[in-house]
Amino acid sequence: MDPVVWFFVLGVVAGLARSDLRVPAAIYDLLSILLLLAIGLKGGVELARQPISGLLPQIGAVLAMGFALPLLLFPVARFLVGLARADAASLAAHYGSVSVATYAVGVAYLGARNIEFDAQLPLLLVLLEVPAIIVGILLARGIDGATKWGKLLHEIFLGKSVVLLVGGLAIGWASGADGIGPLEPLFFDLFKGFLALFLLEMGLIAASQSKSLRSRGLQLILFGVLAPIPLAAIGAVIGVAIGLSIGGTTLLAILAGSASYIAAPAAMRIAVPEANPALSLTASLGVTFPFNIFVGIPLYFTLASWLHRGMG
Amino acid sequence: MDPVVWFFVLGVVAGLARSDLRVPAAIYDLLSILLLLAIGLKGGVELARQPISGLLPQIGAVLAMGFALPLLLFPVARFLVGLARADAASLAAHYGSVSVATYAVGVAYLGARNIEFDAQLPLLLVLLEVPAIIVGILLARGIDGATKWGKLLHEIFLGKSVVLLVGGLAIGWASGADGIGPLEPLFFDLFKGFLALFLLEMGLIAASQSKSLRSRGLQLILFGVLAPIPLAAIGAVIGVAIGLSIGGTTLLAILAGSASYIAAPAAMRIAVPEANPALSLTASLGVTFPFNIFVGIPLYFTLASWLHRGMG
Amino acid sequence: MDPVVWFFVLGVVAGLARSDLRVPAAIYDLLSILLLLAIGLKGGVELARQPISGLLPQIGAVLAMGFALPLLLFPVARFLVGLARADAASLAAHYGSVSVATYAVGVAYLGARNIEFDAQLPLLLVLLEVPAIIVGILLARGIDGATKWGKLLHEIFLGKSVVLLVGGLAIGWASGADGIGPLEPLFFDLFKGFLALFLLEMGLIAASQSKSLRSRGLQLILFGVLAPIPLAAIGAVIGVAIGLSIGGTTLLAILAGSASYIAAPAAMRIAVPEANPALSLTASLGVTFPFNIFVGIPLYFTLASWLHRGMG
Amino acid sequence: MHQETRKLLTIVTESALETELCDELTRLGAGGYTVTDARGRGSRGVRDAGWASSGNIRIEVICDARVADRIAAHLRDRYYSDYAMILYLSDVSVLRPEKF
Amino acid sequence: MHQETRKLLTIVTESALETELCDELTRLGAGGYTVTDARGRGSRGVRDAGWASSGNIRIEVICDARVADRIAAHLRDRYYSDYAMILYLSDVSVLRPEKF
Amino acid sequence: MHQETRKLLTIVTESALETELCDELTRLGAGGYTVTDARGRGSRGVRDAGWASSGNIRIEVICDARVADRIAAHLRDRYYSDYAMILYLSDVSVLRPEKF
Ligand SMILES: Nc1ncnc2c1ncn2[C@@H]1O[C@H](COP(=O)(O)O)[C@@H](O)[C@H]1O
Ligand SMILES: Nc1ncnc2c1ncn2[C@@H]1O[C@H](COP(=O)(O)O)[C@@H](O)[C@H]1O
Ligand SMILES: Nc1ncnc2c1ncn2[C@@H]1O[C@H](COP(=O)(O)O)[C@@H](O)[C@H]1O
Ligand code: NA
Ligand code: NA
Ligand code: NA
Repeated sequence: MDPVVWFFVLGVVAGLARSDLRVPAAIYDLLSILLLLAIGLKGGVELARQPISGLLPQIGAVLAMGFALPLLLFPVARFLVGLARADAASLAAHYGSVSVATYAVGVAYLGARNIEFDAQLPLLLVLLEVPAIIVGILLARGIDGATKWGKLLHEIFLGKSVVLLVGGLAIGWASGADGIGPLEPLFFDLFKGFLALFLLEMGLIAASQSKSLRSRGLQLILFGVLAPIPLAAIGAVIGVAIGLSIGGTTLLAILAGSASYIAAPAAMRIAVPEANPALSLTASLGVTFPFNIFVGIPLYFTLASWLHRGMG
Repeated sequence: MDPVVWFFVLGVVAGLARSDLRVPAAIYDLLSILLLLAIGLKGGVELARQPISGLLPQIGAVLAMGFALPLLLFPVARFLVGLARADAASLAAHYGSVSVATYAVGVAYLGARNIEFDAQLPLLLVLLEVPAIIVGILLARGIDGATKWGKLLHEIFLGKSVVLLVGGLAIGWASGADGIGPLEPLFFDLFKGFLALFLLEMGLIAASQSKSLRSRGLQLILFGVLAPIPLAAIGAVIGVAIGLSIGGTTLLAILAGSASYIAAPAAMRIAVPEANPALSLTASLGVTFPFNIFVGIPLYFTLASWLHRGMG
Repeated sequence: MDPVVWFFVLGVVAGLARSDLRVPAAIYDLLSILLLLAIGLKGGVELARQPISGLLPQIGAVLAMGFALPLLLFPVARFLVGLARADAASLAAHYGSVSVATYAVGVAYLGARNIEFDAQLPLLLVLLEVPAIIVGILLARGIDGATKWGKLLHEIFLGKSVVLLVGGLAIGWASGADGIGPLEPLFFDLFKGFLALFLLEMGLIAASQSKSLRSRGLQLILFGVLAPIPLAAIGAVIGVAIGLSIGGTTLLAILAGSASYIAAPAAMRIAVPEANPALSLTASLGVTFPFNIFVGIPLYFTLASWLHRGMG
Repeated sequence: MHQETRKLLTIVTESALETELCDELTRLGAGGYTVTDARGRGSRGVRDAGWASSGNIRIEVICDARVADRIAAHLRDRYYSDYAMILYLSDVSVLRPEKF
Repeated sequence: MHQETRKLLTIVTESALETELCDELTRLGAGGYTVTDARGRGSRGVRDAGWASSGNIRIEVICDARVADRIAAHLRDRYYSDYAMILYLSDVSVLRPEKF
Repeated sequence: MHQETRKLLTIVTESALETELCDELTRLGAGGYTVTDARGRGSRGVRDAGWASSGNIRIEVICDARVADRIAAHLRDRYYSDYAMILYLSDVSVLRPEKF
């Protein structure tokens, strides 16, 4: 297992054992800023290396997936899991959107195996963050006059993760590999170390979710474990269809199979306040995130390799 | 443009667009501690390489400049800009003193062009921080009995930027290049990365100043854009006169043309409370800082090169 | 002198001069997390290189030392220093336990001299943290029914320093040198830089203890300076006896001669609230810590070398 | 010294609401407000500020009784059913009544 | 709006006691509490939050007089002699009395 | 339990004043004080604690009426005109009146 994943385990164990270990909120913020910028910068540098013509079809396909996933998830959450409308819509938004931390663990997983991935992945990551949240709000509220869309879209598009990813992409693209060179020690060389610390904190948070997990019963756990697999499969198929490499296909599957725990909760809390925030967050952070980093990522990689062999 | 400057742009854009991106205050503090120590350590190591005899005339000239600049600025602020006495004195103190962040961007600018600069620059930086603040207080209060100079001088000389710069210089000087070696990964290799993050935060802060900028009208903008140029010119001429290299001359011009936004505001708030703090800070941070990193630094470099060619 | 020690001096000077320099609490937490994990990881990687059979006798000897030292210290604190029972027990717990920061300076000291040390030292460090605290509580309270041992042992064993050291050891051991490779830039290359910042903060804290030092009089200073030497001598003799190298013997002496200022104060505050916390902390942080990094470490190294030569 | 009585309205709620609430307070006639970060427990469970969105804020507003009532009514209608929030009032003496 | 009076009990003490105190408050019948980080000076000297264990917390509990008395008595017996701690009470009006 | 009434004086002002103010409070006879970090809005605009010097502090002092008056008068004379500052008073019951 990748050592960064052990840090997650350490956090979970410390949290469940009620250790007094804490990562200060300011450090959590610093680490997420660094990871988001690093992912963006790396992507931007890669994008600058090659012509980006021919990217439009891929962008279209991925956006379409972003809008479609929550529509598939909503009926499952509403009728199979048996949630109220607002809660089902919120869960659909969380799982339709993406988790940057899961993506980062995926990047580390590929890196440890020396598997390259396509330059546009960080761009696709950004594209997948937003649509599901918009669809989720629509599912909960319908298209009534009461929703203040102006304010909401502002909130969503200018959320910190979108801003840092897009900003990093733009700076990396504008500066190129040479320009970014002096920034590499902080953003690239230390990436895995920062990810390890971040996962330690994620483990502590996931442990703190375990209490609400117990009170929610089995459905949520089942949903959190079972939903990622078909979602990731859809991501993998689309990845192959739009011509991504094995690495890229794996990452797109990871994105599709991951659930948001930053952007979606923040937006849903404001836009759909009647949805119970603990519900989606517990599933996303307490079940799906650990499932993905332990089981999902290797599985999606196998799937991507298998699909590629099938094509080749 | 240097990528670090793009981070400033990203911060400004995020701030103006009212994104929820924030850099926690603790991280701002960490970054400024790291940058100040790094500048000091680097300077100390360089100073240790060579005899420091012959530095005294340079120190004298630079100190004289530090006392003279605010005296030049005060009548301009008082009669051209039309400020009240306390406000004019405060503005003179801010612009007579220096901005370490601007200096750091200047160092990055020279580094990207492989231009060396003289070892004593960090020392001159420290020397320029304090005198203008003292003169500013004198301009505001006169030499009356009411000012508690003991407390004030303590405040000024033991302000965190002076302590860290002087401390870094001393440690670098005492330890030499070999001793500092194991500290290089943190303080030197990561310097530009930390500077990028710091400028991101500076951009957010500068954006938050834009509101007061709108309400202050044109004079402040004009002052903030026009004052740096003659100030930097004076710095450049003195730099050439005391025998600095092109790099050193550029940095002395940058120091002269930059305006303080840490030491001076803190000291003025205590010593000259009737001065409106938003006024000087808006000019310094909201106008002059961006002007210098976009326009000023290349300009001052051109000026320094030109003066050196004239001499050579 | 090692440059990291100069950072401690800078902190002390800034603190005594009442500079406004502060290291935010969140940064202090970050630095201690990084140092504890780094020490653990390093130890785990080293342990993984070699068979750990034959470690058991060493573990037994060191544990015995951990239980014995506070028993030696208690009568000294009670009758020579003249403290009340609770205060004497608390002081015994502090000095019987260990200081990770002192250990880290010791590691840096050996590193600068290219002296290797045995892989199991971080493990021995963890083993020494806990026993003295338990003995200290027993000395203060006896074995009465009122002490809630369950809660106390939980507090002690799941304190953040034990969790991070043990967690780091386990991750390093499970991942081995290759697996940890990508984490090295953060945890190993930056170690000395982080230690320097940490010592800066420790200097500020030590300076803030100086006030209570003045009011406690001479005994505490004498105890803080004189106790470490025989303690370290015991550590050195045991180190030689259990077959540690010169480096390992030096570090065991350092551990024995150092006094806890994180785990012990936290546990004592809860378990023995009638003990005056300022008393032990002042001695540990204000006297013994500086004594050890300036005088103790070189002394214990000399002692270890001398003992080894005597054996050889 | 001349003193007058005003209402001190204290609100404890989720930190996600800070921007929105502060805008509303101003619109409803408060001359100012003071915010501190907090954590706590209530009928909606523990809010321990362990990370980003899980903390509370504590807002204080000094104002006259009329504005206090207006704010309280607004918060009740808009937030009570969906957000962790408590609200309480007390009397305080202020020195510069014209400010509040 | 319907309002009722409750007690606001404020405790300032060492931050090391947070977990323990909060558990006890719940056990003694408080329906909730709010905690903020603080620093200060008192009879046990300056507590400046300069690092880990040297800070204070400020806990607020809204409850009825009976619970307030019970909590105050418990704190007095258990903590007053050994810890830096102060405690004071005031009256506040609450809007949803059933919550407290 | 025996309780007595004291004044609770709350000050919200610029964080740059912390050291100076705390020294003065002690000099003016306060037996202690409690400080928390804050942000806010008032007649001098928004103070959002976005960085170093732009935040507020909130200071609480429990003392008798005489000391409260003395502190209030001092703050009015020395700071009101030049600094962002508000100040308000209320009555609280304390358990150990000898402490305050
Ligand atoms: N009885 C109480 N006393 C003090 N603070 C409370 C009380 N009840 C709730 N709170 C605070 O108000 C927040 C929201 O309360 P609730 O809506 O009851 O969950 C909690 O997280 C606490 O910080
Ligand atoms: N008179 C006072 N007014 C406000 N806060 C106080 C007062 N006395 C003590 N405190 C606070 O209560 C804490 C503990 O007080 P003590 O037990 O007196 O040391 C101090 O650190 C202060 O934060
Ligand atoms: N009406 C108010 N209610 C609560 N806090 C206030 C009020 N007015 C001002 N403040 C606080 O006091 C600080 C200074 O106020 P001012 O001097 O009016 O700018 C503000 O930044 C707020 O934190
Ligand atoms: Na997804
Ligand atoms: Na200048
Ligand atoms: Na020891």
